[in-house]
Amino acid sequence: MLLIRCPYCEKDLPEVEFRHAGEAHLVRPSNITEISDEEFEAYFFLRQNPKGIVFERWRHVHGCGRFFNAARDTVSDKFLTTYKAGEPKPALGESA
Amino acid sequence: MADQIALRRTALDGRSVKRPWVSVTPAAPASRLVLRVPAENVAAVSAALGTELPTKVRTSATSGTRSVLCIGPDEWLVIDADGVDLAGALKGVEAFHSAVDVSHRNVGIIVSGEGAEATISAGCPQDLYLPEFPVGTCCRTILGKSEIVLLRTGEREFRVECWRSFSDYVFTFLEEASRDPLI
Amino acid sequence: MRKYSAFAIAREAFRGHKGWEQQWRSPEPKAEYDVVIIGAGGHGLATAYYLASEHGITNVAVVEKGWLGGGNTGRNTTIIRSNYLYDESAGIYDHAVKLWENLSQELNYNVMYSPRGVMMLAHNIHDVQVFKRHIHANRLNGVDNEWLTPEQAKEFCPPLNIDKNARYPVLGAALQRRGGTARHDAVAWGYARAASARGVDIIQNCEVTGIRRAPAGHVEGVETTRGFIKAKKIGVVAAGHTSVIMQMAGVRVPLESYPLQALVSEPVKPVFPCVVMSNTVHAYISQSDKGELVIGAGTDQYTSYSQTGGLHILEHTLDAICEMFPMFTRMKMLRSWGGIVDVTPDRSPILSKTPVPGLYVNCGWGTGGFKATPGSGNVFAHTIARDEPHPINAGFSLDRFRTGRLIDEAAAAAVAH
Amino acid sequence: MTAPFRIAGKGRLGSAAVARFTFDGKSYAGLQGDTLASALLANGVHLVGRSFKYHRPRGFLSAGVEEPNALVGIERDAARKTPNIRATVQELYDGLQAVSQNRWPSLSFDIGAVNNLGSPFFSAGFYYKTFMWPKAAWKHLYEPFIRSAAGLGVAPDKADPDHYAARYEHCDVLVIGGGVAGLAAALSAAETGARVIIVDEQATVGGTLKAETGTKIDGKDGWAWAQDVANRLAAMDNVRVLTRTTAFGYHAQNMVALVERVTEHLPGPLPELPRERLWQVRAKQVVLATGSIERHMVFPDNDRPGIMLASAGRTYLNHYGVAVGRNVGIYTSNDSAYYAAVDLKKAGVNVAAIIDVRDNPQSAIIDEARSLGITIKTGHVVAGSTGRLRITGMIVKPKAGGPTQTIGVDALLTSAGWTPSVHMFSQSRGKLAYDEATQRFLPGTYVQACASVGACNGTDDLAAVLAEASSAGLSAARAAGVEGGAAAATPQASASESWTGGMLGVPQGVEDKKAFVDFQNDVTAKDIAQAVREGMHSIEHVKRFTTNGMATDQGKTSNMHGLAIAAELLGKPLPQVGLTTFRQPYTPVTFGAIAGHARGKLFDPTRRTAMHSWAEEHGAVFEDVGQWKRAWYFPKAGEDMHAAVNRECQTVRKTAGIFDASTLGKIEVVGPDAAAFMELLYTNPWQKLEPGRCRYGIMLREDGFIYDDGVVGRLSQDRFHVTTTTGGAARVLHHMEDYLQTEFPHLNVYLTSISEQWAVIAVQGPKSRDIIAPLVEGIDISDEAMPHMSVREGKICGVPTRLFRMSFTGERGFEINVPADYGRAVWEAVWAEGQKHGACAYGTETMHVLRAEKGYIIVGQDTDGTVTPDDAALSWAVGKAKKDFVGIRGMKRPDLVRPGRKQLVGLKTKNPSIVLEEGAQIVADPNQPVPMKMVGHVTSAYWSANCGHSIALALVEGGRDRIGQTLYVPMPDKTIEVEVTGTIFFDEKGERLNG
Repeated sequence: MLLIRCPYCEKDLPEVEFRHAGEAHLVRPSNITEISDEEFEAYFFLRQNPKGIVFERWRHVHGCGRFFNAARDTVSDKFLTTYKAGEPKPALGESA
Repeated sequence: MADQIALRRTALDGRSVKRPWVSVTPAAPASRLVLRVPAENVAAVSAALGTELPTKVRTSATSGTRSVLCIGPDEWLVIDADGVDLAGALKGVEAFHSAVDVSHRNVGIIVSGEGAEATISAGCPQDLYLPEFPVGTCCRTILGKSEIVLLRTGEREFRVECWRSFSDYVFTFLEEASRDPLI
Repeated sequence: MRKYSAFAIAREAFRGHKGWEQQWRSPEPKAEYDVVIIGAGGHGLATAYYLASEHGITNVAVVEKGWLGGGNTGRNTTIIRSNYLYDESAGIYDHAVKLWENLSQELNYNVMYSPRGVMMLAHNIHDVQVFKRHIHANRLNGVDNEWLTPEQAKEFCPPLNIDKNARYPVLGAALQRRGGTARHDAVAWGYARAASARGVDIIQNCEVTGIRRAPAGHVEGVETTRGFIKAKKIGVVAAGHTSVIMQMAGVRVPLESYPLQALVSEPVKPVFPCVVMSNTVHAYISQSDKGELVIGAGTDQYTSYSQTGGLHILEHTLDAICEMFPMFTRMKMLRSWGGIVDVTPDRSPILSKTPVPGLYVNCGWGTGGFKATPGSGNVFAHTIARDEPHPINAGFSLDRFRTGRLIDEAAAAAVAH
Repeated sequence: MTAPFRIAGKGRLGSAAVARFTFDGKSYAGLQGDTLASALLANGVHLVGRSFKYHRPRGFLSAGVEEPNALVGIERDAARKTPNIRATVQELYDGLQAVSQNRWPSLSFDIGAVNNLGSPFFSAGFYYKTFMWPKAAWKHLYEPFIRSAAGLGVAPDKADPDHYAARYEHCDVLVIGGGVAGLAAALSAAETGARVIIVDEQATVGGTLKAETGTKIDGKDGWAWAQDVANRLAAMDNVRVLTRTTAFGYHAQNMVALVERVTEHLPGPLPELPRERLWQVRAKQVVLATGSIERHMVFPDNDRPGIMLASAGRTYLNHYGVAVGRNVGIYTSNDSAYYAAVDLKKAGVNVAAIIDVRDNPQSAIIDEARSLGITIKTGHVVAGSTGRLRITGMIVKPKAGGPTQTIGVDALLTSAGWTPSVHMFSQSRGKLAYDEATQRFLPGTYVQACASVGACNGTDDLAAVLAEASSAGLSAARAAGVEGGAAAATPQASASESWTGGMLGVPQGVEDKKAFVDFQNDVTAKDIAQAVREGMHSIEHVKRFTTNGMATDQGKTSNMHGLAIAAELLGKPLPQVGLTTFRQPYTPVTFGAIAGHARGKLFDPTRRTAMHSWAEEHGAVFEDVGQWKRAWYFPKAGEDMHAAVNRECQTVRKTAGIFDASTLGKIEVVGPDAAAFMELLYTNPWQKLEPGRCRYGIMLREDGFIYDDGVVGRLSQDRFHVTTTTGGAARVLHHMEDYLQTEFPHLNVYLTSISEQWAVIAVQGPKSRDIIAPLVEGIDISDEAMPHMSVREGKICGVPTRLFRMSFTGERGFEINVPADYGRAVWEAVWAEGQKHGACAYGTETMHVLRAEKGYIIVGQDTDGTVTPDDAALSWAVGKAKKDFVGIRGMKRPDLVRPGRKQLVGLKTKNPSIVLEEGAQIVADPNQPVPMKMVGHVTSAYWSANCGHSIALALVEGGRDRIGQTLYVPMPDKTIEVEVTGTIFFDEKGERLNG
């Protein structure tokens, strides 16, 4: 069970309180009705799925209820950082 | 018109566990309110409610019969054992907020005694060690397979709140966990 | 390739088993191949085998970053069945079952395909409706699948708890008698041996680090830790690592990789005669020929390449096992492990050409790829050899995520009331 | 009544009480404090089991958890039978009953042993090469035969009556292992005031001190020192000492799983005590003090009962006071076995000879052995053994070749050196490094916050161990952020035993005979060689091909041997061949311990509504819907389900029915932008819905498929009461929060779940208004004041209500929402009024029939996750003028708008009495051969007593264009003819809503 730092609760808390919510920084197109089938596919289906640093969303669903973002290494499952929803992608020293 | 007012039947009527090291008992019925307030309107809502909303997540404020639990950055659970109309108090507040009566949604369970912390630790993965989780700490979390809201009301006493239909599970879980004499 | 037989064993028995030849060659990579398959799991090796045996393409290399059969092939719970709902799914999985039935003979390698029956339990009325829908569709598609009452289910699997007062009582079951299990390592080894004998080079400890494309877009070959290997065509069969490989060719795929765990118990005398699956309580169990109870767990919720998962996932698996089979509560977990499963949005695989000429992809098998191994390799070999999909895998194209023509078995079993 | 091999005055059990036990039905006496193994050995019993494949007789190899051979079944009673218990771990209690396994008819005469004669054929992987002809024979002949030979013990055949406990725990420092190193580390960490947990798998701390006699720490005997330290630790408030507790899994971020065996050593199960307790410990720092495990020597016939590890022989002697034989041989490649020889000799046991493969070993302990007159043959090997059910002799020859000599022995102790126990370190994902000098893998790169100390870290010297461990304990406490306390004094080694490591213990030339590497799985050096010869060059391939290290002991004694043999044959250095993965659990863990409390009633929450008890009292049959129990139907005496549902259906349409709709999800959407938010989340328009009115809403996922539906009431300009499906309640709220928080955070809206605030009593039927009228206060419920699809707030039975005028039956109907604790009382009041009008209570089945008569869909039954609003004939609910809502783009993708999609239609069977089966498939041409082209399937099908014929809903390709056509439903026994119809079967004009 991972230990996840909720940026709203400012505490490391057990994974079972959280729900993973997919890749982060995907923005729903404001002109969604006008995009092409390919653009819709890219928005809704295509994913980076990186081996290494992933930017992903979590929700502290059984806690404060907030969605937030995390940078995690998918090889070690270590979190590099977590940050509030709406904040920009943080610069991470070695990679990203 | 109705002849009489309908009888209130709480979910855990008659259930109680008393052991030398811990007791698990249903809390008395209470008024409850879920408050959602953006930061800029906290003062206005606090004033109308007559209780200052604590603004640090996981902390609570208790005075008299009323506890106000800060569950999230803009979310509070107000519990008042006095049965007052909490939503009514906020009717006139113009500032944007949401106040929703959940008096019957939740059921409270009091776990107290030497083994209270250990009993809850059978199913709650948070660290409940007193210096880490001092009196007044509150949070939404997990107990076994149910969501709960946990409030530490004393060094050896917790209030566990859960949704009504989960209360049988939560109570039974605590009852089962409290059997372990190690606790 | 020297043929395996009872006679061969007897012969070797009298010379200390010193006459066995290597099951597969371990050659140095050649400079160029007609086809390079990336990934020496069951699907990749089967693809190479069928390229050689059915399409006469023998100048083939299978490159593998670790050891052959070391990924999900050697980590799964070996369930084989084909009672899927949609025509496309039933088509490919039943194609596989038909190949399973003769695979030991075809490969001259005992893969221990054991059609002992796969029984899927229904615990509520919604389950019953969904399973009946499957059974009727399967019958009209010529795929065996039958409905059992709880009592019949108990007769087929005596340890099953059919107490009506159970938390989720068994209301019935769908049984596919041709379903069963096979020996996972033997599948990889059998295909490797047969492919190698037909000239396929299996190159282990050879990690692909890049895919080289011509200016016009066509693939030219793969960069590897053992040098550049030229290839006219490349088939990516890299399971959980597909996204990483496809990224090298500049193709994004609709995949996410999740940890999936499994475990075995200590071996005990035969007590469990079939395979039982319960999607509602999340229990998947059979007993191996060695006596271990083989139990599949769920995926973790987050994407990962770590091949490990959380203990709470195993907790949920084992409480379901203890609930369905209370007599197993005192049994012991001997070994647990994790794999990386690649999951598509509709939980169905992709066996397809790609926007890059000469590049083909076979991925997205999620938690259920083992059962399809022969069928998958067979039609993927066709797709590569002919540069067009076999009718059986035509629906499993990459472009379905653009058109919306998904093959969503999970959605077809949606729960809501 | 002293057991024959118990040596008076030896061991630490002293004058312990006698414990009687049986093994295979024969009675023996042991002492409290014995293990089953030591008690059997005290009685001279060595033969305890049969091996897996060849059924060879086997005895005890070890005195600990690494035991591969001595597995027995323990039977407390008919339901409490546990297979595969290591006799070397099982503590003796009075009344213990053990049975041997994998033998028939008896341990000493086992028919299966015929396999041993056939063993030349059963080489590694033989089954891959045969049993293929004829094809059917695998299923019917070979596999049943192989399976019947499989397994060791017998699985229990009854439900487990014991219970298991669980605990999450947190600490600053978790110390794994209670030997010298672990105790020293725990002590120095504890004295800072840090929260410390120290665990040890044995009944008492002490580790290898159990086997030793010569160690002195701080002036005390080593064993006594260990017990003193444990007592001191246990007395400290900040320390928890857990014995009989195995750390078995090391997970991400220092989550370590422990299992504590609570009652397995007690004579009778105490009702309140859990059998085992699972601890999930989150530690800021972990100190690994897991010791090392001795390896056996690999030589032909090295598996006979009586051949044991030297450390085991010494443990039995020095701790349990038991001699493993009267004439003991020693075979070793390192010094440690000499201590056993010396101790045995001093205890009066004859030591036949020490065979040492080394040419000219030198050390004090060797000198001591020599001075005691023990024969030492250096540069020699043991080339075989004699005996059948017990060793009778060892066949000795010079290493370089030469004549053999058989030396009579009744026990043979061997040692091939020690393997550091790096299991937990490896599970922590740390990388091992091979130490060439000492020929062992040691912790290299750490990934988690942990440290290794003592033997598992390759530290052999006692003083060095104490210093390293004390320092690591302190550092761990400091790293965990504990500032207090002074550094404790490092315990001082006053006397110690030490030996050189090294030598892997597989002399050349053992590949021709049965020289066992993995005892339990019967893997020999020859098998490993064959695997390599067949091209298995990765150690994982070798392992899988031979099954080396895959038995219940997980290769604790065999893995390194296997690796060494493979490496030598491949001509590669050990590290290049690689190590197999160390997987959890360290030792096997009971399923029940992992399931913990989640059994029976606690397997999953059972959710019940406020009116559940009423339904129960009134004979309702329930169905499971998700975690909820819902009343399915209310049979009266003598009624079956069919009769009850027919009566309920007709009663509702004739007078009225009362239905518990509490399980529907409910969400309160509050804020000035509430309508704007609803516009984005639902397909329907909401801005113009007036307060007090309701609308049926459809929610899509972004892909354009129906996700959920429900009636939504607007309570005021800024407040909506949204209902969802029962199963959808949680995910719909999550979906809404997701969009609100991440895509539309500018909207001033908050969402609150009120599913459980309100109990919901649906009153449906022509008399519904009459029934509720006497109970309602402050709401005008006339048709004019409160038309269909409206909502009012007021009181009922004196308590607050949100009263909805709505219908899921097509009849005039109300849904009374009251605070849940009033649910039952209000229900009873409604029931009492209903009785006056002849109303009935009805369940979900009748609800389903009535709504199907009206063509109302159930999301999840008539739709699955692949149905668009248009497919479900719900285009009318999609706001045509809307610029955006979730799903607006997805539903326009090519495949979602193509002609020929499956559409929801009605079906009428030509024979009106036939009710179709839900899930049945539909074809246009019933005479085509299999595989048939299916054009759709039945989603709902019922007998409609109100219509007088069966009804069905179906999803059919191009269905709306087929209305009036005949289609066919082929069933196994017949083909049913159906007519495609519209979806409404009853009151097509909808007049009854106000009727």
